[in-house]
Amino acid sequence: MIRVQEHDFDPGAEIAQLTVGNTAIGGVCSFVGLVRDFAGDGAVHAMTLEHYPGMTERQLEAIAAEARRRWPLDATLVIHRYGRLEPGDRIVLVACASAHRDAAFEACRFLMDWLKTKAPFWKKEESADGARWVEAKASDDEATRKWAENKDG
Amino acid sequence: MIRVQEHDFDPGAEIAQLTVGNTAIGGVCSFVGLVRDFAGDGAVHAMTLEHYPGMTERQLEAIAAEARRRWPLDATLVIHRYGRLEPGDRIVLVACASAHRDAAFEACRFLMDWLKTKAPFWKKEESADGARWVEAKASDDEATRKWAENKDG
Amino acid sequence: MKILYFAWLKEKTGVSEEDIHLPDGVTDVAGLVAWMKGRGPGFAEAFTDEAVVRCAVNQDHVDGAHPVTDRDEVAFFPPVTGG
Amino acid sequence: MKILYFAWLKEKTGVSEEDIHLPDGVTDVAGLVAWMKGRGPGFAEAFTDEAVVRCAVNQDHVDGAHPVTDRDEVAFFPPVTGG
Repeated sequence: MIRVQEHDFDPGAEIAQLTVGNTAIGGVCSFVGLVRDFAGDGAVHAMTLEHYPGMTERQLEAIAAEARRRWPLDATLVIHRYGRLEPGDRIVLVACASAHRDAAFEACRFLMDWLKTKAPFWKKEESADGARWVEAKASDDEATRKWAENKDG
Repeated sequence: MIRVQEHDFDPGAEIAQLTVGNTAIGGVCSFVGLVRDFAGDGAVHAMTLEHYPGMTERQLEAIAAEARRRWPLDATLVIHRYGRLEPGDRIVLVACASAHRDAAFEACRFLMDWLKTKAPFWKKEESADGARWVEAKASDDEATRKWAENKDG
Repeated sequence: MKILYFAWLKEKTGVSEEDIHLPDGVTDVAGLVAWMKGRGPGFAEAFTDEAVVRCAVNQDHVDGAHPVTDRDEVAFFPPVTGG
Repeated sequence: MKILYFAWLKEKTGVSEEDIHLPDGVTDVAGLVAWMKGRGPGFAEAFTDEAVVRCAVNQDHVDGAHPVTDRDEVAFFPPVTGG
């Protein structure tokens, strides 16, 4: 399931919901992304995430489907927030349920790497110097490229 | 933090508690292990986990400390249940918080691989044929060996 | 056609969403960008560095050679920075 | 010394925990295992296949050559199967 929303979410309730009624699931790997109080060289007071409604959901659906093709997953969940967020706030939850823990771990990491680089979100950070739009990072692009190279692996 | 307990736990509350007051944390990778309704070739109705009180906690503390040495982690949490558990029940929660998602993912997977093979738990499975003690699996030993080989990596 | 602008492209053009008629002579994304530059100082500044302006047509990423028609939804935005 | 048994070693010996005096002539884990085999049918069966019996002394995994004293906590158990 995919959700793009402004309000917060409850990771425990979401993870529990994911496995209800399916006792073939051996485990759920999840990642909760939080707003950090720093970025690169400076302190961050807040950030605002803007997105392209419609295109975001389509792309998240597509990448979740790709994860389900690559790994034997019983369920996938991606929740991504937009709007203004402060340090410590939750931004994103990815959870993958599988009979096998390797599949759950790898799929969750694949989805997080993709989200950090390819999802149509734009980030504006507020610091003591004011607000500025963040530029795309090369290191994140590399993480995504790694998965592209392993496409047949 | 390490806890070995008979009663259930609340993954969402535990994950949230792990990051309270630390806004340098970028994310928490967690894994919730569940009792599956099958093992190998047959259906499992329930299982009982026995452990060595005292030694279990010492070993879990040691492996969590090892994870903190290997990766830049802000917090680690391992909760492991013992006693009789049925399909769908939670067995284990591992959560690793870090400024960096790679560190959180790798440390969490390292701890889970270790727990599945090295933690002093013994598992008795109940099936239609009665109850039997599970034997150690070679594939899990391999997962742990992989980490030993990467000790300097 | 519907045009959407995101992030600093929205701020520089001062527009988040608009409906326009396909300008005369424009058949592809590159032509639309060239036309945008002539709409005023805000648009000229927003589209100055074409290397960093990304485009989606009907919610798919496209390059400058991609055709555009009067029924398309076209979006301009900087490279995504993720969540 | 305190002796603990886990899993099927507990079931076969019928004992989960006991306090015994270090038997005469026993100085290491291998000696203790040999002595265990002579305690009766349940113990003999539990310790038949020495290759699958693991031992911890004072909560550290040890092999047969590890010394044992009257003040030790010694545990016998099968290979762990994890959580």
